Amino acid sequence: MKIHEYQAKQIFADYEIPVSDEILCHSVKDVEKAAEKLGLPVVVKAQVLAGGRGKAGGVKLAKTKEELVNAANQILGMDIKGYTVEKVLTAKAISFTDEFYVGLTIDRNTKSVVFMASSEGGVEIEEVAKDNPDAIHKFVIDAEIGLMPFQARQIAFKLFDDIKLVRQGADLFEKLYRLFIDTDASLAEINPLVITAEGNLMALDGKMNFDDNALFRQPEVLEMREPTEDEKTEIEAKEKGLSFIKLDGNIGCMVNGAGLAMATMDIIKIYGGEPANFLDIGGSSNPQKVIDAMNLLLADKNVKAVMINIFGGITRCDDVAKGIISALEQMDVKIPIVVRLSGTNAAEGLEILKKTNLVTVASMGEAAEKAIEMAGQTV
Amino acid sequence: MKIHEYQAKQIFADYEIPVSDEILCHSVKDVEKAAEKLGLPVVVKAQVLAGGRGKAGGVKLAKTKEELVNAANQILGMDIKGYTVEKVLTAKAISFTDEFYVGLTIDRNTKSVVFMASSEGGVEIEEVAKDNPDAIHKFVIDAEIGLMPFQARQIAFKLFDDIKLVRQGADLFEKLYRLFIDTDASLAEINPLVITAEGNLMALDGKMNFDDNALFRQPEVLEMREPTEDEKTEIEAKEKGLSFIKLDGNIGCMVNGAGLAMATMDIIKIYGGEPANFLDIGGSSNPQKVIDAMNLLLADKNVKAVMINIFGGITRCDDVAKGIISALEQMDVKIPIVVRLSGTNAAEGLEILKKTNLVTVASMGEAAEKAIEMAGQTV
Amino acid sequence: MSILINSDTRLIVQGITGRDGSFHAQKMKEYGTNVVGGVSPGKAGQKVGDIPVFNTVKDAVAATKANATIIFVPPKFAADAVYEASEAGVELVITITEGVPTLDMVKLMPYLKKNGTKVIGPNCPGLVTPGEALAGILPGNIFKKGNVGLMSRSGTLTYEMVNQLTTNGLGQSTCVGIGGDPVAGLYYEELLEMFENDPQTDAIVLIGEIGGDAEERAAKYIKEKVTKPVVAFIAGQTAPPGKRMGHAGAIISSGSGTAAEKIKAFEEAGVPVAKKPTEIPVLIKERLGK
Amino acid sequence: MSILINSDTRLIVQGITGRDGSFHAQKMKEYGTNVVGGVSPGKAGQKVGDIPVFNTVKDAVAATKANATIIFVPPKFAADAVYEASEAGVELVITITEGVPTLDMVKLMPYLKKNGTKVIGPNCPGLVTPGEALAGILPGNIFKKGNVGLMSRSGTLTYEMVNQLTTNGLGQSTCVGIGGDPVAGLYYEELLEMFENDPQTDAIVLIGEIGGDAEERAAKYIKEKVTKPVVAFIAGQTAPPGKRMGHAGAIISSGSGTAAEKIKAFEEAGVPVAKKPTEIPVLIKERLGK
Repeated sequence: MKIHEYQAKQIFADYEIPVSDEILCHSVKDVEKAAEKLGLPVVVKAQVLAGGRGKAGGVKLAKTKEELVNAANQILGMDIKGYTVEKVLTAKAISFTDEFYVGLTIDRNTKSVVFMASSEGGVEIEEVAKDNPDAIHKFVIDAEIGLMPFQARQIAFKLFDDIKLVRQGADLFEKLYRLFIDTDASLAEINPLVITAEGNLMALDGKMNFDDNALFRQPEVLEMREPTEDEKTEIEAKEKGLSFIKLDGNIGCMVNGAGLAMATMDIIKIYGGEPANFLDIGGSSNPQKVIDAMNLLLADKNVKAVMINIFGGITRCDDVAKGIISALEQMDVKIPIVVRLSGTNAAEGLEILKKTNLVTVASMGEAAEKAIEMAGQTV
Repeated sequence: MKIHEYQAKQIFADYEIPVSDEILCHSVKDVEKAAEKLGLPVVVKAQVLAGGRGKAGGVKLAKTKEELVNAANQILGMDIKGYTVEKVLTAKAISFTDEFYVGLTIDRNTKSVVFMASSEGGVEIEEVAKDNPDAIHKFVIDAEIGLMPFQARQIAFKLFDDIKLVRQGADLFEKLYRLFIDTDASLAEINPLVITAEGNLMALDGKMNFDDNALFRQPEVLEMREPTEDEKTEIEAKEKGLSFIKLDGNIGCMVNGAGLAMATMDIIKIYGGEPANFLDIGGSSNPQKVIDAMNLLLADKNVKAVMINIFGGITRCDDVAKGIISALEQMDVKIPIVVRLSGTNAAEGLEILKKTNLVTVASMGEAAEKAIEMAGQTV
Repeated sequence: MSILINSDTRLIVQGITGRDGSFHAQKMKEYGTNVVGGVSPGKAGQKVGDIPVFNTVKDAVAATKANATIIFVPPKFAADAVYEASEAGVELVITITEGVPTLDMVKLMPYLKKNGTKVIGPNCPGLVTPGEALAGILPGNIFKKGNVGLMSRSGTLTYEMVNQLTTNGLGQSTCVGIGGDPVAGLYYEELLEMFENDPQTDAIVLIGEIGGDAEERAAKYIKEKVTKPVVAFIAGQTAPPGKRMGHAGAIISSGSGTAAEKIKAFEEAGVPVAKKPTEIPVLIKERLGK
Repeated sequence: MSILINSDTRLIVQGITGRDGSFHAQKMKEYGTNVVGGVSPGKAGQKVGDIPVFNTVKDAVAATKANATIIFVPPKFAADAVYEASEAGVELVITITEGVPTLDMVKLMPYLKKNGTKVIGPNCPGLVTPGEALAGILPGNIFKKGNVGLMSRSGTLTYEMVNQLTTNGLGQSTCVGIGGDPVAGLYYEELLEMFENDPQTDAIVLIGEIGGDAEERAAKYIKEKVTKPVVAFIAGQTAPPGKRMGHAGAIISSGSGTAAEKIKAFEEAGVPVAKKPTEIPVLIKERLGK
């Protein structure tokens, strides 16, 4: 789960990490009021859940009232990577002397939380990682003891010479680690972390992602969720135990398991078709899930054929078959459905489906071919 | 540091461990009011920082108003092991079916926190430990992961058969562990933990001690401190970096290091004298400390001679010597002082003391003999 | 021979009285796995089928000498269940549970290392040594004893692949589903080492997917240490980018986790990558000179 | 020979720019200890005497190849300093600091074990291998090279005892102050084992005090494993009971920590207990047949 910059910085502020004075605004009027309160110059920043906002012109410095109104007008309503800007953050402009990058994430390789720090702040960190990987210092944190003060100091010494800044930095890093753990984050970045003209550290921009698996114990994080329309569908799906991502093709897919679902999409493409979605009905068998999944698929008007690809393990094929029949009884399905069942209770499942006029096939490849063929025939 | 039962149970309640309804009282009138509020029967319990209160008659059940007034009158003002009872806890009497003991402490041997649980609750646990040690289950807790839910459940299964009680117990044990760690406790006991007539767990009595070394980071614990007069002197001493315990003899001792201080007391006794105190001036050299220590010693009117026994390490003998001279300049000392200096800068220290008329000797034994002899001559 | 489990494995089932736990306990037993007990707090003395149930893993291990466990408890309690198994001295812990918080796994890892506990999963289908033992939710009937070792990050895709092997006459030594979560127990490198040292295994199938850099690391390991033939498949070659992948993940992995990069890494290590599942048996047969 | 430290020890001082740190760094150097560096955050590049100062232990170890450290930082920061030393790979950590919270030490212990770090203290005077190295706050001039090993829970009482030995012609192999805190690093048993295996050591002096059951455990260990003569002293034989001792402590130790119990345990193990410090050299000479 992703949140906006203003939300990440609110969490930083809750943990006493210094951030600039700033006000969230929904209109040009809001921006004008905010600038009056904060005093010019201010920075107006688009709040969207996508990267590359700076390059897209979503961040503007305003020194005069005129510049301010122009900036607000330009940014509000702007499109950034498919997201419409509906709110901006108006922040007091800060003079600074140096920019740094610090971030925490989970490293699959060492199976631990890793702290990253770089003097190359204020730019896209992926670029730094590619062009000058040695400029990023990485520190593996022992999960049982956490980020110890000495380690926070070691990191700070990589960035700062002045002992006053080392101490400020170490303290800030400990807070960043604490909030990362407390909120079950999967990413917490400050970029840039600056030294202000007054010689203190401040987080000028922030970014946080969270572990979806842990949201059940993070009600405050969950409250910050602001999904787009597509994401709303994905979230609703998730609440029903389904993992769903909408795509642009015309073959609706219903598969059990993420890997098989991806392989199903791949094979549809290999045979010349276009999947309409990624849909994983997950690892536990339950007829209701199949009904929910069918409803989800059929809600997309682009879908011209459905390919159901089930390899039973924990999911029992007979449950899936029952679910398909229940779903068909409850809805008026006009498009063709190709079903492939293998694995646990596949024989029983196929037996159940015999009573219907669904197309049943033996392999993934066949199912894909058949679904593409039938989608082409559907008006 | 020790606290009263009512304070320990307040901490328990803060962590949502069930305790009985109870009111702290300072007078018979208070007790009557409390009983009116709680409803009879109630238990009146002396609040003193000493064990064995039950045997001493400091806990009484009152079923009628008459019994209540009698109990309050008897307990308030009572002497228990040298402590005068100034307050009592009036608690709603609870019907229960079973009593258990649970406690957390630090085990020097395994260098970890240990959870103890026993079905032999409601009695002196030291007696159980002596007579039936197998009745006490001990669980060593891995400090890096804490008390895990599965381990709390393992403990609960040792005490309870009913899964409802196992779950209640495991939950309660996790809370007890959390409060132990959060408050830097050195002991947290519930004895008895009972199963009420309604079938739920409740902490009927509680006891907590805290690590003196950690009080600097436990302001809320520190606020609960209620020292006796003697302890006040000890605490004042501690604030000056001195470790002081008052005793009943007439030889005032000033020593650096707890072990040497104890050995000094031992040797005074071996030579037939009686130490007036234990006084360790600690490990860092600082003339002011010696002045404070001298003031502390001379405040005790029983002291007829002072034995200063310093073996310099981190404490420098010349600093001690300077401190003695400063102290003597500031106060009118009428009793004899025997000084023994050895170790770091002993020569320099003895040189400084040459200018005074203090008795200086070469060994502990001599110092003790001389101090005893001179104390006998002092009026 | 085989790796990790065989006919000597003494398996217990944590969460045996739940819907999935009881169903699969019996399926595993039917397959021939030596399922010696189950754990469900407060249910000691009961039986699931003829499998005895215990209150704690400690009790179960004391009574049954279990050396492996499979976990079916809900995500909220899964990490605790792994701790419990590790603390009780169980050597191999298979965690089926899906949806375990990542930081729970991160916090577990040092403890498991300290205790020398091997973990597979979470969010995995388990593993099978055909003809000897099945510890997981995999459909037993698709497996066949043989000389191909298989490891996979995904669940049902594994079944698909095994099915391809079996129907083409290629039996398996052991098939391991390592799970799809960011932080998991045994991974490609450890399993490659085990298969390399297993006399029964003559060829290895590695099934990967997009995201992370585990495949790249596996390719490096194969190049340096593995002498047996390996063939691979990568799921998600056509998947849209940017889902479930934060910036920092990409930084850490020094790559973006795309299928193209993974395929390149494998090809550089001399590992052919199948485009369709049906190509896997063909590639294996080529390598084994059949 | 000797135990723990000798002329090959390369010592750094954590907290070297503080009052006590700088004083004792120079005292240790004067004694002949190979003090190779010091640590004080923000003071890198400075010198204390001619000892170079570094910002972190890692930097100090990289520059000096230090294998031991002595800690003089305030109690609040002491545990962090031990972690830092352990993480930097320092083998022996001597913690002089008094007043370290007990739970800080408890939390440290598993980490130290994992890293194989040896710790002495906290709240200890350090240790001396006479004529080779002094790592601590002990007054160097009272020691004399010889064949008696000494270990003690108390600080200045150790000096008293060493003084007794030296003035009576008994030199020492190594003298270790293990510290008086409830939870500390190396304790009697580990040191007894080291002295037993040290060819230079012919007899051992053990100085205990009231509280806890470390002396009882040491007595048991001596009875079972130590062949060299051991003599003991217990401080606090006349101390009033009940100070600093909770109920549960007594339960855990299955005893009340009194001097009488400790003396009984030693006597049952064939270890004579001196009543006065002056008796120690007499007992040692008897045992060594002098």
